[in-house]
Amino acid sequence: MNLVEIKDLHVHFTKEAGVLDRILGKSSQKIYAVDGVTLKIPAKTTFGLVGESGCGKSTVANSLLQLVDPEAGEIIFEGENIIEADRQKTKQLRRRMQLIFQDPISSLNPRKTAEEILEAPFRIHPDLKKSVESLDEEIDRLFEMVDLSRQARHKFPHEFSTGQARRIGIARALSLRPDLLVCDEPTAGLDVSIKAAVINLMIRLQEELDLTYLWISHDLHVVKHISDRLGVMYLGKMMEKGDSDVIFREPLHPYTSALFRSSPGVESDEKENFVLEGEVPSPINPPPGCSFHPRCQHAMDVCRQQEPDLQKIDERLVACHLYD
Amino acid sequence: MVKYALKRLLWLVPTLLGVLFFLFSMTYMLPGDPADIILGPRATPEMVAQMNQRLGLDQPWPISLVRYVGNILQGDLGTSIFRDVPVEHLIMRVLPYTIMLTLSAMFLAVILGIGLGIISSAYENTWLDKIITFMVLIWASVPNFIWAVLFVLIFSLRLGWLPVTGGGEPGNLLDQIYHLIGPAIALSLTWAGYIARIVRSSMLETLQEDFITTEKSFGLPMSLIFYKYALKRAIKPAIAVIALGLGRLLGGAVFIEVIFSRPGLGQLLVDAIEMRNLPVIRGGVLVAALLFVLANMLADISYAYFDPRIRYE
Amino acid sequence: SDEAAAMDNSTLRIATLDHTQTLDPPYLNTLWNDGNIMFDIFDGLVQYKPGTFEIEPGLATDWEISDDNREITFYLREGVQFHGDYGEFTAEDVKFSFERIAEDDTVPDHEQFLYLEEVEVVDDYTAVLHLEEPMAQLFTTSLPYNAGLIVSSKAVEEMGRENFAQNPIGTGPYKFESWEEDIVLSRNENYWDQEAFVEGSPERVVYTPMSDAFARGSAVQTAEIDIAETSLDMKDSLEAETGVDVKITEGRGYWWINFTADKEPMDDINLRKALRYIISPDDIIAGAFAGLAERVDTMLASEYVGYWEDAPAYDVEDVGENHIWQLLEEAGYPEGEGLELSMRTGTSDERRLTAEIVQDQLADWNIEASIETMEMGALIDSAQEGTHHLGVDVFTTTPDPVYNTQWFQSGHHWNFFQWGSEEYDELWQELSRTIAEEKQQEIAVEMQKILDEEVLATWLTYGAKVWGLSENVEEMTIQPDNIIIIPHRTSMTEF
Amino acid sequence: MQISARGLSRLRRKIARYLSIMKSDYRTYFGGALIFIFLFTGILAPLLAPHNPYEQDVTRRLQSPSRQHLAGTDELGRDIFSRIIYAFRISIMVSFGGVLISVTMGIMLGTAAAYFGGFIDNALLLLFDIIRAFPPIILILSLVAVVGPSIRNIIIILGITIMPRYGRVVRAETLSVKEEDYVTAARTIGANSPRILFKEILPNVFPSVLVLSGMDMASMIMWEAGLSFLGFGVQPPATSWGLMLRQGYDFIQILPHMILFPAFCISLTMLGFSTFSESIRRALNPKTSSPVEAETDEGMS
Amino acid sequence: MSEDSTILHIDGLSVEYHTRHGSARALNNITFSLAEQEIFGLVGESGSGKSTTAKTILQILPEAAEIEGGRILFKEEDLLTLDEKEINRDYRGNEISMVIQNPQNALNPVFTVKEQLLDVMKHNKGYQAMNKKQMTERAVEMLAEMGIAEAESRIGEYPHQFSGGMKQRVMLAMAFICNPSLLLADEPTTALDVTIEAQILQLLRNSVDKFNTSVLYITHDLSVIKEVTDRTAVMYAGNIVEIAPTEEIFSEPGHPYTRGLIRCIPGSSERDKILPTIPGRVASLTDLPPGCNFYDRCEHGQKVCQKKQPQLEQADDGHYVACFRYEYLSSEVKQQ
Ligand SMILES: Nc1ncnc2c1ncn2[C@@H]1O[C@H](COP(=O)(O)OP(=O)(O)OP(=O)(O)O)[C@@H](O)[C@H]1O
Ligand SMILES: Nc1ncnc2c1ncn2[C@@H]1O[C@H](COP(=O)(O)OP(=O)(O)OP(=O)(O)O)[C@@H](O)[C@H]1O
Ligand SMILES: [Mg+2]
Ligand SMILES: [Mg+2]
Ligand code: NI
Repeated sequence: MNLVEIKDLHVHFTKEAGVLDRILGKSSQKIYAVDGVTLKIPAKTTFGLVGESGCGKSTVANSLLQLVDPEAGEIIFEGENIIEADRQKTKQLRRRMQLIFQDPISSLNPRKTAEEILEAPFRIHPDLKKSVESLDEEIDRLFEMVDLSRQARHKFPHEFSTGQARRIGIARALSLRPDLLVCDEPTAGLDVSIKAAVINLMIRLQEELDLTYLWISHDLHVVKHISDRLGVMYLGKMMEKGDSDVIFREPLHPYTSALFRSSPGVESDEKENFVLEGEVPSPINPPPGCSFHPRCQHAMDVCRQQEPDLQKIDERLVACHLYD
Repeated sequence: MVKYALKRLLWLVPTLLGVLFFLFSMTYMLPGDPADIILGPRATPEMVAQMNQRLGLDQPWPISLVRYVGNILQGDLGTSIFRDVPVEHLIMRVLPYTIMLTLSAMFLAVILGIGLGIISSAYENTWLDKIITFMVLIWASVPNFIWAVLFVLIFSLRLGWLPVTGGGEPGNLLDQIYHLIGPAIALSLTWAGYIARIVRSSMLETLQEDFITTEKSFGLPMSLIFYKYALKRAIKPAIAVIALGLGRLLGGAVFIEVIFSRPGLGQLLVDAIEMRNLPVIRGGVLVAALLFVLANMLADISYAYFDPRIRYE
Repeated sequence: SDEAAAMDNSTLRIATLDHTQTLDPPYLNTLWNDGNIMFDIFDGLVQYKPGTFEIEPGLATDWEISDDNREITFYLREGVQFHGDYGEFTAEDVKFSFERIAEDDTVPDHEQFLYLEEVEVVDDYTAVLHLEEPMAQLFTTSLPYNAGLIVSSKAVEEMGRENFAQNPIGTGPYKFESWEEDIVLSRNENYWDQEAFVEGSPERVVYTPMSDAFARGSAVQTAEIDIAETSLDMKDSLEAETGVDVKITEGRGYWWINFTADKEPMDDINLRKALRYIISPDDIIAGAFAGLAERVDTMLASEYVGYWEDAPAYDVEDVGENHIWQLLEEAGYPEGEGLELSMRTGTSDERRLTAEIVQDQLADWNIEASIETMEMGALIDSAQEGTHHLGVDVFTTTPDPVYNTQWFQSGHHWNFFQWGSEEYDELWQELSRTIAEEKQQEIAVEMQKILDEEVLATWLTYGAKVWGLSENVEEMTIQPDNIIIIPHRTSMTEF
Repeated sequence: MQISARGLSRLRRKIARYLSIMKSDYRTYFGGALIFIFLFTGILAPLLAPHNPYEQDVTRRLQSPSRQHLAGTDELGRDIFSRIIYAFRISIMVSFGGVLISVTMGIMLGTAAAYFGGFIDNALLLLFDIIRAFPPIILILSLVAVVGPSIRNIIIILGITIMPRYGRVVRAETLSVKEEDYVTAARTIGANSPRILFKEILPNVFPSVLVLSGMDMASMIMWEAGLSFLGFGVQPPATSWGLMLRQGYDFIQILPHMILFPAFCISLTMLGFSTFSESIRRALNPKTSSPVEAETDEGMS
Repeated sequence: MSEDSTILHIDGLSVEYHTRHGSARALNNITFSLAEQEIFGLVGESGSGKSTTAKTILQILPEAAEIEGGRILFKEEDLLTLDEKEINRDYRGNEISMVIQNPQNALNPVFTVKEQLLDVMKHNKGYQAMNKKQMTERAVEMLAEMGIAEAESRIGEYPHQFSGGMKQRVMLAMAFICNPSLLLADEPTTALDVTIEAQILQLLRNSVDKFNTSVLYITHDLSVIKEVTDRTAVMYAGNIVEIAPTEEIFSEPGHPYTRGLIRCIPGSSERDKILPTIPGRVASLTDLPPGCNFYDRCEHGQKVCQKKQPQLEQADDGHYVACFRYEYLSSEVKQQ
């Protein structure tokens, strides 16, 4: 059963023009951060979301946690659309899904010790506090769970290494005993050995606590290692999605394959030096038709005019006119 | 850049309207019957009536507010309560002195402040640095009116090197400069100290930046890196302070003008406040506020000039 | 500065206390800032003899007063020229100068010619003032003071009044030159009274506004300024300087500690009597006036018509402490216990210090006094409403007793005593219609006796002024009203 | 409100951390000592003053410093030394009172502006800018002219005059802190707005406020002194350094000590506040490494 | 690797940082050489001393650093014996140029790209004869070559108007415009997207060919090493623990640390399997143990490792390893 389902999600940000800007004749601009994304995450599995910087991965995560208001679309959690949930409901829902932030240090209040940070959830949710015997022990347990020593309790965030700070973020998320953990680039900026340790930890936790992961990353090695299902995003849209193994074995969308080939060591067979030209266009004026066409080797006329739909090819969904 | 400046200008409109409203309401807020205070016991009812008309007290306040703002837009700040002299004449008479004082103090503060800041950052942790740092700390912590008093005591009265009064003979530039020395230095010291401290720490901070490593790695001469690349970047926080200082110095000039008995806006205002000369207070404060706002705007714009990133935000 | 002085050593530099506001005589605002300069530029028909309040001829060589005191004929000096090209002074100018004051009730000095009906021009050199009623102050203040100064009718009409006020044209010993920050005058070589100039009379006079007393004093010390009034406290510093001369003159306002007679418990005359003894002018003069002022035990000063020579002084030593304790007991405050008084004062140094001294004096008698220091506006308000038991007050005076005594009539807006007496009111009415000096004297003393009986104040002093004269000044003549007379023997040292 | 034992020990630890950083900074001792002297003298003025500061004796007026009157006497024969000591109290009141007012108002208005945004934000910004449009001393002078000089009025006016600094800083910091990940993190664990405001945002805004207020205490003392020097400030029989400066000014040549003592007090106190606030700034910056805690970097077991 | 083609030879170089908390030995007696036109990789975890090596070569270390010993022979000249003036005149921005670690902050934000490029060119010997206009033309040309579209107009812009990838292109342009014999590239692609990283790497490769430049390529990303370098040195806590042709590093890693690193890479092993990790943390540089720095974390450690510091020794042709247990380990590998 799907724990969570996102249906045709649109998130647009408006770059507000100030009062004075408007007098000066500048109107507000729309940023199409997420533009029609659909995905399903079965319980206890990991869904990997990849794409270049700025393609809207974090925005998907944030809308899932109701940190941004989507323009349109549905987010269905355990069969219930939660977009219009009221405050009380949101508060409860938030306990069921948690976010691990992209930047580990800045997601921790610099003026609080690790211990205080971990205590906060218990202060906010009194019933949670009632459910544990001793807050102190519970916090010890959490520290243990993420492989941190007790001495870490009294340290301030900046006194931790990136890997350790990441663990505190994870422990905080886990303290609420969520079902869904949204991991926004949880291994970014870590050295290989530490990265491996964090990945191991996450896999262990998933097994121990029956967690479901939405795993966002642009490190394809990691995603390949951990995810069951995979979604590839480009400029706010889903390009290709399906079983992770299937896509890694044979990417169909030109963007997916370009991405894989740019990433050294992912497609070890292809030794030719491949480079995807150009940069991601601005999400303020996305190109018409298929948003990837300006960088696509295979671009056809239809790509410039018509936006391709996701279609099922070889056990996965691809949005590309090549397969029409 | 132009757009940024324009934006700042537009925001000025409501700000200045607020300022005008405050000045206008002073008429109603000042305690006592203006006629009594201004005209004294000899006032006849006719004179009181005329006075009230002059102050706009004869009309309901919204009407006189409109009239007040209208007059100001036409450049008419009213006449001094003691008749006869239009306020703008009074102000124009003294304004050059204040501007000259403020600018020359600013000039001194900038030269001294930036100079000492650079020297002490270039010789970080040497004796020279320590001496400058201490000296500059003292400068910054002694209020300018105390400097002024000490200057008068020592340089004018004890040593007789500097004059104690006035702005110098009109038209005699040399004499005017001679009269400016004491006030300008007294006014500048506090700010010079402040600037020096900011420049020093900003300079040291900038020298730690990554791009300095780049510049070093390409073998650019240290003098070029220090005086061109680091300085322009490091001066940025100082620029804000410097231009802010223009406003501060304008305020400080009040004390300096009174102590050195120099003609000027501050002196005019203090006297007007003492004598309850409402139109002069209102006009003087308005001009001071205008200058101040202008200085602050200059600060923002020069800040933007030195930090190209601001323009696009 | 030194250079400038060396260049032109016949320039006399005088500091005014503040910016001059106007140079149009009847619009005078403050005597010290405006008046001083006006008297250099203009002449009146009559003037005070230097150093006194006695009248002597000015632009009028002679005058006759009709029996009913309502017609005064002036015979004018011939051949007197106005400054610039404004021609000869004639009776037309007298008519113009006085009637514009009498006809326009918004002129500040309108009262000075309140009963002037008309000025009749008999011929160029004869003018007759027709009065509706006799005016007591005509020769004490109206004519010799600023309202009586003669302006050039031609100049006022040509320039317009407002402009004239900044470019005055008169017949006086000095001509107006320029007015930037400083006001510059130069010697009128055609002055009708050449004898007024003596050797060393300055060629040019420069008035510089300097509102800070200390700065004025310092400027005299460095010879940047030649004549300036400074603060009382600076006297010692100045005297210690070589080359600087210090001159002390009496002030021209009466200072008193005001008893608000209708405010509990001040309505008890015994308490007021006790307070009058307790508050000692001697200490106040020593502390607040640097010991430089003279004690004056009544309202009017010795030079004035109406001076009460035998006014009693109230000192504790004369009656003994027991007397005071007894008065306090009769007022319901044995040992002074429980008596709490409020006192208002202003922000000037003298006022501030006076209040502090009074507070201290009262404390010796177990009376607690709180001081409230107020800005002028609030101060006047509270005095007019009588909100405080005590007040440190001062009124300026003119040589006219009618003017000086008017405030204490019943119900007068400026009657800070919050007290009234029909007898006093009637006496004042009579005084204002009396012209003969002896009679005026008699009535005014009578009025002061009433105030004394009613115990409304402790009169203190007329204050003092300290003048600093730089080494350039040889001699200075100053009027009793503290107007400096420039040509008349105020002369500069020759180099 | 009850503070749990644990909270207390945590607080102690935090303070210990700040202190340990400050301990290694000479400015702490220098500024701290000056401020200590300032507060100590002010509070214990009645014990420290050798004479009654209000007791007059005109026969002993204007004496030079002597063993009996360490700083001489003023024009009413009062002991200047005792008066200077009592004047510490005025400066304490002005500096702490004024800053307290502006800090409270600034925090309230600043957070309101950041929190509500839109019209309220613009209106409050406009208010701040209007106040800031005047050179401070000139605004202070005009306001004093309106309400009249008294200690209470001056404290309120000084408070209002510098309030926009706090309002703007608090607003800007709140806005930027609001965007920080840790605030979002607090939202994801279900914290409500007030909690976020008080627990996450304000504590991070407070340090800048604290540092600013240290500097402003110095400015307050300066402005009060300047105001009193011009005669618009504290009114007798109370006395302040600025007022003494004004009184002594006339005697500057023959009795220069009359201004030198108060001038010294003003300058040293300002020096104390500005150096101390600099050291606080350093300590409160969480990035400054504490020399004690940087020892071992134990970690994952 | 024939001796005469060596362009840079670093010999027994040691550097210490003196800080308030004691001295940190950031480089400990490291030795390696670079041949002409070679791309030499330097890889290691954060803090292992990679950037310090690069900075030492150009002698732009911060004041806290002190060179404790060693030689840096560049074209046979020992850079450490030259005085500051000579290095500045002849080497920095002439013979050697450098791209520093952080592209976001590597350019001065308050000067236009043109200004900064031109200043570098003015300092370079190759451009002494050119006037400003010619230099500008050359700079524009170079930018275009580095793949910046509309270089002519963009050269007048400020760094913040460029994206991260473009800033890195500008940095490369600045580096290559000096016509250096040696380029020190300190993590030039960290923090860039994979696609952009690929672009930059390709650009680097092409330019190296074109300008005949040797490159010291610093990174912590082993997969990048594999892509671009010819030979690689692995650093650990200030020591070089292994030097080998890049292919060999991956095919027959010698040092236990190198092996650990390679095994850690996710994706190389089977999905969902627990990744091998290197236990423990990098030793603190302030108090290093007397023996092998890696001893604490090494599964094969023996007594000797605890006592003595292993030196680099030739294991194979061109393959050097600093490990006492190398023989034993390599036989183990062969057994597998
Ligand atoms: N609060 C916001 N206001 C305005 N624009 C935003 C906001 N958040 C994100 N965006 C824009 O939306 C787009 C998608 O951003 P998002 O953070 O989701 O990208 P991402 O895929 O997570 O990128 P990265 O890998 O760099 O984290 C970007 O262009 C970004 O600039
Ligand atoms: N200025 C400095 N003062 C003191 N210690 C320093 C300084 N710079 C670097 N170090 C220390 O020297 C060691 C090596 O630093 P270096 O920057 O060379 O590492 P790196 O391998 O480049 O790491 P990274 O991958 O993080 O860039 C580190 O332990 C670091 O803490
Ligand atoms: Mg993201
Ligand atoms: Mg590095
Ligand atoms: Ni859409």
